[in-house]
Amino acid sequence: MNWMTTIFYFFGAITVLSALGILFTRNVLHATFLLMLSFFSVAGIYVLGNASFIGVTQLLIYVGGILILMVFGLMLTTKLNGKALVTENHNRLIGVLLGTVFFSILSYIIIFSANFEMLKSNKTLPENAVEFIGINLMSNYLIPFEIAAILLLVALIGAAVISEKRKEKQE
Amino acid sequence: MKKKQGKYWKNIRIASSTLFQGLIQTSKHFRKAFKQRNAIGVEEENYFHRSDGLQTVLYPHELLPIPDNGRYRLHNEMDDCIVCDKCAKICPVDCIDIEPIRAVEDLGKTSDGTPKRIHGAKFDIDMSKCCFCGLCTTVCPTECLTMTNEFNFSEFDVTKHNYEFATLTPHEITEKLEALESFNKEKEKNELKNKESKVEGTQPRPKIKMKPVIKDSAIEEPDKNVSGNIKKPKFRPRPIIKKKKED
Amino acid sequence: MITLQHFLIIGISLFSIGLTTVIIKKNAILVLLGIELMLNGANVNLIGFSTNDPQIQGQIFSLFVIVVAAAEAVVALAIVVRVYQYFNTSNVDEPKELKG
Amino acid sequence: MSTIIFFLPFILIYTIFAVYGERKISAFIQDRYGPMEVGKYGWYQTVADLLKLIQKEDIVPKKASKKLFLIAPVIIFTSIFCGFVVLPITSSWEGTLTQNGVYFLLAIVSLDVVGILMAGWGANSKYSLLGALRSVAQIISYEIPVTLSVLCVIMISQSLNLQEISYQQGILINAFPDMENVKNYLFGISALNIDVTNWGGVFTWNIFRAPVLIPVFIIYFISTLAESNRAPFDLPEAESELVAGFHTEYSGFRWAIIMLSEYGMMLLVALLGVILFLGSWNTPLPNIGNIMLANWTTGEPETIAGNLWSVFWLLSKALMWIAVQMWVRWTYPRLRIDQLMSLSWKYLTPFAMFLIFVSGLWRLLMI
Repeated sequence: MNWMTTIFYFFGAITVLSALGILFTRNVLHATFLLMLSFFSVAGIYVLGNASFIGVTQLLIYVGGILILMVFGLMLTTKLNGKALVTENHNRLIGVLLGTVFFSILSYIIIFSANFEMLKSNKTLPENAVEFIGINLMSNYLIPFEIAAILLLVALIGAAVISEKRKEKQE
Repeated sequence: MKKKQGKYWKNIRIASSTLFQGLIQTSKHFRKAFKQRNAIGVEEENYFHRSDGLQTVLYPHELLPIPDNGRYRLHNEMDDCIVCDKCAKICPVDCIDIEPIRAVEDLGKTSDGTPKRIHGAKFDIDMSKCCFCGLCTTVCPTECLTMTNEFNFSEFDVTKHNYEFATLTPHEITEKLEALESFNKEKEKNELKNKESKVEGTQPRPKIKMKPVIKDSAIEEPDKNVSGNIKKPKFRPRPIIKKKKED
Repeated sequence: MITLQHFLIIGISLFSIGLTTVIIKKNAILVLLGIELMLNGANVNLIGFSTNDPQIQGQIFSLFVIVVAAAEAVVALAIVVRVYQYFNTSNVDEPKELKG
Repeated sequence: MSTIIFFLPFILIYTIFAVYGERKISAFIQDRYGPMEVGKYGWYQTVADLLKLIQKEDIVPKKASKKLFLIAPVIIFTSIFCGFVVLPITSSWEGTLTQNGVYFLLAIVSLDVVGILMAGWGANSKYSLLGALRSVAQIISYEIPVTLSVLCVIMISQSLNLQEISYQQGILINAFPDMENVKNYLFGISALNIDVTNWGGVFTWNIFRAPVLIPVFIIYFISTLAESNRAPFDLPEAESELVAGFHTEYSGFRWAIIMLSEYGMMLLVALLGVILFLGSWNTPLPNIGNIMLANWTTGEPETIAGNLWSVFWLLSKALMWIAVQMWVRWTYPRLRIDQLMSLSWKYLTPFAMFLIFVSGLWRLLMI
């Protein structure tokens, strides 16, 4: 077990444990910050998987963007009265059962049945991943790239329209 | 729409020019900061024309010159004080506390020739109460109570702001009190003896003993005797006392 | 050596935890958190597969996933805020009518 | 990772001097003396303050959410400090994560928003919460002009690697791998055909290589002021209205950490700005004919002289930048929140977007 693997296990443990924390905690705010921790270590996993660009993107968009948005949403949808924000659970049995079954089936498949022989050939990854991704986004993946751009624009306008203050119809 | 656009560019123009001017202004001050303001007083000609350089005076190390007629801490010259109690009465915040003892023996005169007739057993000025109005100094008949230019009298303990000017020791005070008591007894005896024949000069003395109302009337009475045309005798004590001295 | 299985296990656990969160939590924001967790689980899978791919298609695809997740989060939060303004609750069970 | 060895002690020492410098600069601008009592000219004032802060009690409000409250300053400081790991210091001492240097920096610095939110919410005080909300709104809004202006530089230099960007801006450009045959032209316009590669100095700085970066530089300067919560954008703190913003409830050592991270942020944006726009660790003195000022004041990479010159130029530029930040702070009054938002969204962001377009065109001229 070299140090790369050790760090990987470390990040993996943080990811899974904090995700479990989200599941078990009842304090909504703690859940949000645990999610931040989870995303952060997922970014670490990306970096270990030779995808440092995606790792940094994860940090920038998820942790710096979406999570802050979540906390803001939380502030806007609760009454602040000094008490801790707690939430309740429902469908507990179905949820846990489904999750466990899903997890066990998939992990069984991965560990015992799946065959990834094709991937074992050691091909060299591109030297400069950023350059590679950039060139590919502008050539091979141009249409998805543009569609993603349009999607973002549509989401921006849509979010603005939805959350806009509308006058009541009665007036 | 066009109007708004015009405002937009105008905003940018105004903002950049004014921001630039602001920077110039502060950099001027910064550059002139090596100049140090001298500790000059109000009397200097260019006192109000100094805009350059550091304005702060490093207080304990350097002082602005204080005018000689500064009106800060009160000081009482006990040798000149006739313990007339005017200052204590005029004081709007009652910061002067006086305890007089009628003198039996001759106390001499003040530096301006007023005879002293009362011991000041206690003459306390509590500067923590003082409002620096200066009324006490204006009513003082012998000009012994003055405001000095001593301004730095801060203390860690507020009770230390109480300044005691009386010079008598407790022993002396008891001595004077006893003397006065024996004198009074003797005088009562004399009065009983010589009821029909008044002794001049003894009449106002028992009145003075009961301060301060009697003292006022004591001043007023001779006032009426001398000149009826003086309307406000309370505030002109000095000539009256002089008249008394002439008697 | 970090094998592909490592990535896949973490991906699956994130996904199933996210799924459970979506099902059992009442607060709408927490449901959103669960969805983000699921998306991340999928992303970990993609990155894991792209470690052996000279074309790193997995990385490019996960970029798109992140973009979509951002767009989704924005719109979903806008809806949650709107629902809160109308029904005065962020509990996903309580709004029971579509009017509004 | 290795640059942390340099930056961790440097930030601490720099903060002590920066606080002193800020006090003195503000005093001189306002015709005062500033600290004068502790040591000669008040030299030890900050040290004394620091000692006082360390001794103070670490108070946690009773109703506060203790975990969030205690961990928040650590997150704020860590996120800002992580930004330093990618910065190159000398021509031969570069930071980590070189491929994604700038990108990582922008990402990790935005994390301090999380810490601020934690501090604001955790303290359970309305001043803290309001300050945190303002602060977060401000930082998120101003991240956009910052990112866009950095993007302009990236488009001109075509790299996310800060060390590569640094090498491009000096006479050592051909010493960097893969750039052996690259030439710098005057104003970056190859059509003019004036080769300034060997002139060095200011002529190869980014703002000279592509003058389109001068307005970008101004946008970057303004928006990083807001990023580091400095006046005139210090509404999150707003002493007169919100006591102290999100760090109202902090005392002692934790408050000192928050202050340290504010000054660290100033240094970080100054260093990044210097690297992106003002020639990084390259000398400002050009070679003029036979007077090889640039060569004399650069030194060869991997030599002691080269390292010392690089550190000297980088840090002196960054500290000058910080002095300008302080100058600006003590000149302008605080903005209102709506003015702040309109400055970001209506003025800086559209201009930055337009400048990205122009930078793209300029890059075509440079080929």
